Amino acid sequence: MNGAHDLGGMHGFGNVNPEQNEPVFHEEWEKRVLGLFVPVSAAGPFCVDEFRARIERMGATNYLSTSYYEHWLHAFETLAVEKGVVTKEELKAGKSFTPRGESMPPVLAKDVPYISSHGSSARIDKAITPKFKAGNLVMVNNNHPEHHTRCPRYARDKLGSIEKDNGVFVFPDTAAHGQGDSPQHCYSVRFDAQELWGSEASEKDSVYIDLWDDYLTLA
Amino acid sequence: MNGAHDLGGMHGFGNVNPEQNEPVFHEEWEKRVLGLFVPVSAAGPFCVDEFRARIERMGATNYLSTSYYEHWLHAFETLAVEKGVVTKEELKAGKSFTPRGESMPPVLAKDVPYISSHGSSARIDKAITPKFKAGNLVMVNNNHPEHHTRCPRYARDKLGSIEKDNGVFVFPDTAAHGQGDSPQHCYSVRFDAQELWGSEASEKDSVYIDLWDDYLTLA
Amino acid sequence: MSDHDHNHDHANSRPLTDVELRVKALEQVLTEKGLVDPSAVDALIETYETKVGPHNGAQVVARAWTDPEYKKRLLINGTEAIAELGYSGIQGEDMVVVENTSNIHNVLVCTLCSCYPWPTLGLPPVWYKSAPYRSRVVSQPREVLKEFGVELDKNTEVRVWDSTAELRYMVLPERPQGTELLSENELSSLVTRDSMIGVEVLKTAESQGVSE
Amino acid sequence: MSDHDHNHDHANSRPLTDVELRVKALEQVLTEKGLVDPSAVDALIETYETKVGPHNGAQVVARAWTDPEYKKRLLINGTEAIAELGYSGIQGEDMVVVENTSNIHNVLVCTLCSCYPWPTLGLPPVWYKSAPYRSRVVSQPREVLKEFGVELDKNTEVRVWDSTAELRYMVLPERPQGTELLSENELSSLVTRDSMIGVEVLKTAESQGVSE
Repeated sequence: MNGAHDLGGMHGFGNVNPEQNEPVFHEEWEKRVLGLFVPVSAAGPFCVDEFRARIERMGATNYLSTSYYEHWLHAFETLAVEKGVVTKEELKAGKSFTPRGESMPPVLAKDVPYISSHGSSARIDKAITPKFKAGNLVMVNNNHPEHHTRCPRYARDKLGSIEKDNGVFVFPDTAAHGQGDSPQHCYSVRFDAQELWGSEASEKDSVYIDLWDDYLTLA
Repeated sequence: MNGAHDLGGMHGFGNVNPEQNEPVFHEEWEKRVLGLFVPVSAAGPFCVDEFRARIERMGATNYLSTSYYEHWLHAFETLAVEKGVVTKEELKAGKSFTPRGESMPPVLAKDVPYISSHGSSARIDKAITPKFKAGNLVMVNNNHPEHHTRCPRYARDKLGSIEKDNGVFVFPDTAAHGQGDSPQHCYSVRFDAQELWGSEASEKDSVYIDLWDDYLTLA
Repeated sequence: MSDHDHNHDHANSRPLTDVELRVKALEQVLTEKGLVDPSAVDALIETYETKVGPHNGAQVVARAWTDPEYKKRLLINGTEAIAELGYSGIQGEDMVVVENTSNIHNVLVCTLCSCYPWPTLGLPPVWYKSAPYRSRVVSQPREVLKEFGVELDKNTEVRVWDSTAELRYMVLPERPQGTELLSENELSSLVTRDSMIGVEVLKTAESQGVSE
Repeated sequence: MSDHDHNHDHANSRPLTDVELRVKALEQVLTEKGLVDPSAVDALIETYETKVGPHNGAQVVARAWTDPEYKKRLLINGTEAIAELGYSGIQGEDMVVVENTSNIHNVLVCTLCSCYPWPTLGLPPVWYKSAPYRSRVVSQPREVLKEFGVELDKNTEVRVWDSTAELRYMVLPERPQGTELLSENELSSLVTRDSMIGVEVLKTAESQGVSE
């Protein structure tokens, strides 16, 4: 999706303004949103690609005028409804209209240390032949899918070189839309800054982007 | 400027919703804004490129959440202040704080028919050698200037063919920033839709874009 | 809005919105400075509200349908041929007319702002200026045209014209079948704004029920 | 926010904002359904507010500075070497460490969202998640670094790492001159979050006044 979230190379957002001695959270509600990530994604299971896809569909002005944790909240609400865990009416009312379920035990406080220190890798332990190897020159396919993708717009139709094969990973374009993991190799691909941004960029500089087999063609 | 105004190929804005029997104006204030275009651009003279550049710098959320005539109003206010015609304080107060000037006679109602039916062409009557001729294959330069440009992002680094030489025109990139007209040829350039959008586009389709000498390199 | 003394809209006596106040302030300050004559503003509004509109372009199209020599001139030098019928000026200083045929369909857009051929089509409709149209028609023209009710054969060539410079485009739509007996004047009443933008294909006179 | 009975913030008794109400509603509904245990939410918050943060990454850096074998392992397999020090988990499942040297400067970004290596750096700061940083650092890294006070020689190679996949990056900053006598523990106190993102170059111990 060529959306407002695909910010690489955009202009007009002003300077970076780092906050000195920034606290971990600025608002109490931000903490609750962070803390809900693990329980919510366990309750009506979704993967990070589904999560990102919902945020990207917020609409450009909504996306750009809301904060990180508001993006998360939007995704939680949307996915909880999509997955049938809650209804919109329940979210509006702030109360459950159906009896407490029995089947799905919630994440408990005692499980949190294990979960947070283990996470859930998107790496897939499967022997799949890579299409490319380190040193190969590759062109990024000039696709403009409306669905979720992790191939940023600024890299499309650009020439890069495979720096390293990261191994086999879930493919976001399908996983985001319930179309399976489509496991495939994901590579670190090196691009000259001038290839991406033209001759005004420094010839010394480069950008490394992680890209999957399906995004690339041997040059 | 890679800004939110550069909408070609973006996703997520929903369907086109044409209004049936749409009136020319929806609000009284829109009429005043339209009507002010000619007098305001005569009062503190500015060209259309300066006008567009100010709109593009509104900021993404502001640009995307306001209407066409609000964009115009923003540009009028900004340019009137920049050109020294009014002050921000005067605009805020809605009254002039300095005496009525004598030097600049306003556009009068009786001049309107002539002005509206003549306009002001950006064509420049100057013999300048064109860099390209019809049939030439050209690459669009992959530049990402922060200043105003009329080379849309979706065309950069793409291969097209010169369809027709439109003649010599003011160059927006310099004219928008008081750096002169830089007169040069402007061409109608034809691009295969698949070159721009990938193999999902129809091989029958094409996009014609008007591009200046400085945007192009012989392929 | 010609009464500049109050911050109320007399028609429905509601307080003015921010944008209304800003417009009023701008016009007021410039008028006090002698830089704007409100009657010139009125005259411009009247011009684009009543005189300049798609009926102008429709005259051009009808003439091109009925006069092959005119059509030739129109496609070679749009600006001059359109001026022959008295249409010229702001946002139409340099006109290009592109012809729809049985296998070529042209459609206009301005992805970067909302450039539009004022002298022949008037001021642009809201949808033409909107993000959905500007973002999509250039990359997915067939889908957008379908939403407008235009289903193109896959063998039809679609040409999208993105008005990135000061050329202004206008589509010469195909003359509908069954209109052979209509006068130039009757023909012009068939021609819609949308057909000259390229988001409509004109129906035959019968299916439109125009010959009554 | 653990009291779900009132729509007021007791700390300053103002009405809750829309977003606060939405968060409260979501947690309340899920809790009533038995799908969320609020004490698990509390435990997660506590984890990222107090346990997981850039002090973790600083330990990794200090170890790499003082133990050449560890550094070698860290650059070959970041995930495993970082886990040796006890740091692992969410948003750090697959870690890659990139080394700054006298002529290579690495800097991290996630242009598409805000991916960040939680186990070593904690939760990302607002500026890292903001449009200005995400849009600019990938195309104008030197200008952005200048705003952070990092002026790079034009012969230095800048490598920008855009975290588009599930790899999470961390910069191993250069060890400042004049720190030869410091212990691993003292060294770790020199290492800042920003130096591990790549928007800061660590000063010598003297100029920081760290050895007191």
